[in-house]
Amino acid sequence: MAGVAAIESAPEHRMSVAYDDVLRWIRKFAAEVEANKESLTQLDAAIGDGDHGINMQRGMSAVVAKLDAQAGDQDVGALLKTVGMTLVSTVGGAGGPLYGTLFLQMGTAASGKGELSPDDWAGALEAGIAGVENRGKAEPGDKTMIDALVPGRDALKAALGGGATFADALRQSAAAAEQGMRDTVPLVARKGRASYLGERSAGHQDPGATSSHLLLEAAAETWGESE
Amino acid sequence: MAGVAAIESAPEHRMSVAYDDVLRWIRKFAAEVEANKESLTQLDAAIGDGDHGINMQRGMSAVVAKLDAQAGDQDVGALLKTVGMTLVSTVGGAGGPLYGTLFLQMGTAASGKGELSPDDWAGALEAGIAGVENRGKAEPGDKTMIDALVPGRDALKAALGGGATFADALRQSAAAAEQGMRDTVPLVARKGRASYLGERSAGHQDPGATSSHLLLEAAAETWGESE
Amino acid sequence: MKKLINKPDAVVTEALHGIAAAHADLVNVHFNPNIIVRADAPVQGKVGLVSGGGSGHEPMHGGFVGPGMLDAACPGEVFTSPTPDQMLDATKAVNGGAGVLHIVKNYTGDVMNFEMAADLGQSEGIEVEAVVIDDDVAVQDSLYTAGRRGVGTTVLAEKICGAAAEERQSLSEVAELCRKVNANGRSMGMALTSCIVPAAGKPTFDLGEDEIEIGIGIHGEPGRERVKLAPAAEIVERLTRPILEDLPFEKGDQVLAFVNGMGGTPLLELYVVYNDLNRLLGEHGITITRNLIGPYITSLEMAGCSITLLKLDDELTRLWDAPVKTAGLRWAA
Amino acid sequence: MKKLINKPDAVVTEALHGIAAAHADLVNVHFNPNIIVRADAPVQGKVGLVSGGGSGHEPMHGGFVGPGMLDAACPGEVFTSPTPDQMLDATKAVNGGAGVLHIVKNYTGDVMNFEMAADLGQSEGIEVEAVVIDDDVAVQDSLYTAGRRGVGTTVLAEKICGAAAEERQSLSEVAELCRKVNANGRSMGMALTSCIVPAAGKPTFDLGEDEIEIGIGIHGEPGRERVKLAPAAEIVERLTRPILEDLPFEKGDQVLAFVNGMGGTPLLELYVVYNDLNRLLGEHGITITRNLIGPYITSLEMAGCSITLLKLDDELTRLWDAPVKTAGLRWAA
Ligand SMILES: Nc1ncnc2c1ncn2[C@@H]1O[C@H](COP(=O)(O)OP(=O)(O)O)[C@@H](O)[C@H]1O
Ligand SMILES: Nc1ncnc2c1ncn2[C@@H]1O[C@H](COP(=O)(O)OP(=O)(O)O)[C@@H](O)[C@H]1O
Ligand SMILES: [Mg+2]
Ligand SMILES: [Mg+2]
Ligand SMILES: [Mg+2]
Ligand SMILES: [Mg+2]
Repeated sequence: MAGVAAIESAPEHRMSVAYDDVLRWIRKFAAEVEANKESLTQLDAAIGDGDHGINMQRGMSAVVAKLDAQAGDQDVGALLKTVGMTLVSTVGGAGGPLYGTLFLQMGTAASGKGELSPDDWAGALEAGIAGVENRGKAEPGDKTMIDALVPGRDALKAALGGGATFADALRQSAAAAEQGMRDTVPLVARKGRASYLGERSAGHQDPGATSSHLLLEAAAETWGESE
Repeated sequence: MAGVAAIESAPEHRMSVAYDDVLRWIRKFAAEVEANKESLTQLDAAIGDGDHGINMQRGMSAVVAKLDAQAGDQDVGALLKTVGMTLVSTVGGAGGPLYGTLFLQMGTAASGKGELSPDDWAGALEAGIAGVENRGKAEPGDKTMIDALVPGRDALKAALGGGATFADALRQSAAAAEQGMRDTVPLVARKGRASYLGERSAGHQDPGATSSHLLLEAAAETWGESE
Repeated sequence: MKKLINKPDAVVTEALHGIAAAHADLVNVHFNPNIIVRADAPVQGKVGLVSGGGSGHEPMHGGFVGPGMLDAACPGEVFTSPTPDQMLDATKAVNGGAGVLHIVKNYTGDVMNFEMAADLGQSEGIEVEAVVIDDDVAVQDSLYTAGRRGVGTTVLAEKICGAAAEERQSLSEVAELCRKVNANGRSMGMALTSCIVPAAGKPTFDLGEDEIEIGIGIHGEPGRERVKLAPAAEIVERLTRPILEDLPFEKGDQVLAFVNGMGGTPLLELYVVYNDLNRLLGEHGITITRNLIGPYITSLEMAGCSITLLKLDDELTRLWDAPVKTAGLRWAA
Repeated sequence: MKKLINKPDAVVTEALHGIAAAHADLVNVHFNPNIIVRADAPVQGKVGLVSGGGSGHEPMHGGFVGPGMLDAACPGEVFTSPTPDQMLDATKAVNGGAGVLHIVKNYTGDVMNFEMAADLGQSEGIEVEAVVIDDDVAVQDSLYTAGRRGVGTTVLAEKICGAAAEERQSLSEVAELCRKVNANGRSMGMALTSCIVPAAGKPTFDLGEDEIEIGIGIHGEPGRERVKLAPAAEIVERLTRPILEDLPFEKGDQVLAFVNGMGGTPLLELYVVYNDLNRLLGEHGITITRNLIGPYITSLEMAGCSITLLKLDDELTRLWDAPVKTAGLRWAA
């Protein structure tokens, strides 16, 4: 599923991601969602309604179909918006508006760009997360996807600010998202369907945080691979 | 559950059954139905609708309650009619009209009698069975209660005709009913709910034949005991 | 056994109390013997319609008592035919001077109990006719069996005859109409899971995780064959083909298609079944002009469905469309 | 998983084709995006009523589209909120110039998707109001949660607001009425068994042979507590007490009592439950003046029930009694 035979640019230190790299990241994320469909659904069954993996898989396979069908115009912003729109109209549930908004806002931030510098990436991610926060009103600690995204974003910015290579920064971002995801386990949910459970939601990992970790990990794996 | 403290008349060879003996037979049958409720129901589940034991138990416990409540007037015929009426209005299903008719017709045959001679008993049984045949239109071999009752009746008459004691005749009657009951196993049902199964009804013992065997066996045990 | 009940042998009585409390505008419930009677019975000059059977098939029959359908229903114990005293009381309660029709499902118990009741009714001077419904093609109809079971067509007969009685058709006309409905209706059912009779406390039959029973009866009686779980379209084909061949239904026929839920199957799935049925009948040139989809003649919590087709003409269509006001079926003109 | 389906991910589409074929007199079904629209929509001058939610709760919402109730329903995937494009299309299809009310069940997904749709509708010049139903007392209502779930009261709100819209009440009036229904309705549910989402293929949760879940959600979300199977009367007590305390309902109140089947529970048992509920409310001096009993807001094949009480006044009673003509609820004046 890694898809499109993109010619690997393979610099010692990658300084940006091109349109095709973004495409590869989306496809990688789609593949990860596919591979983790079952486990995401199981996580959701424990504290939600058992459909997060199914929903995300339906959405991301629609995204891939869409991307397969339409020739891109090399505009990363437009690409991300297409992803967002497709998710909004195919996922439904909480995941649809949230992931849809994430990509739509990232797209707006990256509007007109043919490639993203590390700072562009950080900016887009920041905008996307702000969109999610605005739409869902969740704060860190509410046991949602925010709990993976925010640490991921913060680690990325800190690493880049500290002079790390992009690949390193991506890896630290993914690692922080993973930690954030794991840290949702003891939390009591305060947003989304899991919040209905009250104390009974503690002891389970949040499915949305899990898929969000997959998203940032896909970026690290796709863009950090060639160092 | 053997109930009423009937003074045992205990003749070497019992020559008749008194009102209280008939009462003890009815109660004995009720106790047997109670004890075999589960297994009758299981037999019915295999080739019917799984309620024969439940139905007969509901009916016979209503009969016992009725008999407990009303003082008998020593008329065996009236007693048997009461049993029949009670079964008709409490059992339902196929068992209700069939057992109801059996007792009603036995009651008509025994009308006004304070006790039954062996021939009276044979005559009552014959009348009852004729009623069942008339109501249900089943013939021997159709895999119904008729397949226990008819051999039971025939063996009784043959034994009495051959000069057997009443107790012996009753035991031969019960044994023949038991054999008839067992012989229903290979039969393909042609009447009642089991007939819907066609060939699939073969290999199972008929529940109605099983309860009918209990009825004749209860007579043998109640009236044959004291020899 | 997991059920919303108090005591297994009080289920029917308690449910009847619930019905009495819920539908006092439509029915009166009498106890000992148990009958559900139309609130304004007897309707003078109207043929009284009485049906009945074991409980556990709700809304049939009690949910079909009311203007335009039944005048009384006799609920037996779960899956057990009611008794003649119930039927006699019902017959007396709904006799408005134009006679009473007994609509009887063809089960030995039901037939015999209704026979006894009809005899008793006649002997009290009430004109009683009985029509036996035997529409289940899963069962061989032969001199050597009790004949076919009465299933889905019963619901349609009760509705259609109810409308005719409301029009003040005579007892012989309503009875003749009932025979016509029975002659033109065919059904077959299937089960994904067993039902559990409360008094028995365990499933009536066992089906493997990938098995289904084709030709099941509404009391969990085993059917024609036990086969592997299959897609809905294939199951619809297996149920419909024998129905079509039996009447036979032919190209150009207009039918009422009744997709019935057995009790435990979601409505969503019944619509999937209806979709497959609609397509299949289309392929045979048969047009569905009326339909009924939902759990109307159930088998407790059994998962599964049955399909009933009734060949329609103008008369049957008109009577089907006529107003009905019951707890289970309700529409205006 | 034993279901009457063809392919797990085609269930909703195929069922919609079934609905389209079955109820062409009442509704039109549009595909991609999927919506079920009243056949004569848009009704000029009438507020359009749109609801929607995940599928698997049938007859809600698609079965409630028709005169006197909803103008359109947006069916999502099974148990998954529909998407804003569905809601936008529905909003446009039913806009008769008097504005459109979105009746939204309080789930994060439903709320966010309907919000996006309302924004889109407004930006196309349609006046849209949304009312969120959150009546499930099983869930703590707090600033620190997503609030209470929307369950049984939704059905009642759709019926009552549908009648008000039919009377040509204005958008703000119908919205206000919807808030009033929500404010006066309380629900709680329980499960005996789990449902099975077709795409998941296995039970959403496991319950032991003697366990039940009190406070279950209609998507199989775990409830308040898992307890041992108990008699119906005790379960009714456990569901009703929190409902009564919450509003609170008081001596002298008149209520609509809605005993809802979750999908896999026989109607017979729902009447047992209704009987216990009727007695319990009587003990509290509360009178049931209207009732609804049956599977109306289901959770696929889940066995169990929910109880909804709605405090009635003359206005609500009148609107409840007003005619309705949908596949799922139907009566004349
Ligand atoms: N208000 C919110 N803000 C951010 N994320 C949320 C919010 N509500 C829910 N989520 C996320 O959505 C996930 C569930 O998504 P999904 O299962 O697709 O939707 P649904 O709950 O509608 O079935 C949760 O695990 C959580 O991470
Ligand atoms: N026509 C008939 N004649 C005689 N006995 C019959 C007939 N039909 C059924 N039976 C007997 O009735 C029994 C079933 O009784 P029961 O289970 O109480 O009734 P139902 O079949 O209505 O559930 C059968 O096992 C059979 O012995
Ligand atoms: Mg979910
Ligand atoms: Mg039986
Ligand atoms: Mg029976
Ligand atoms: Mg969901």
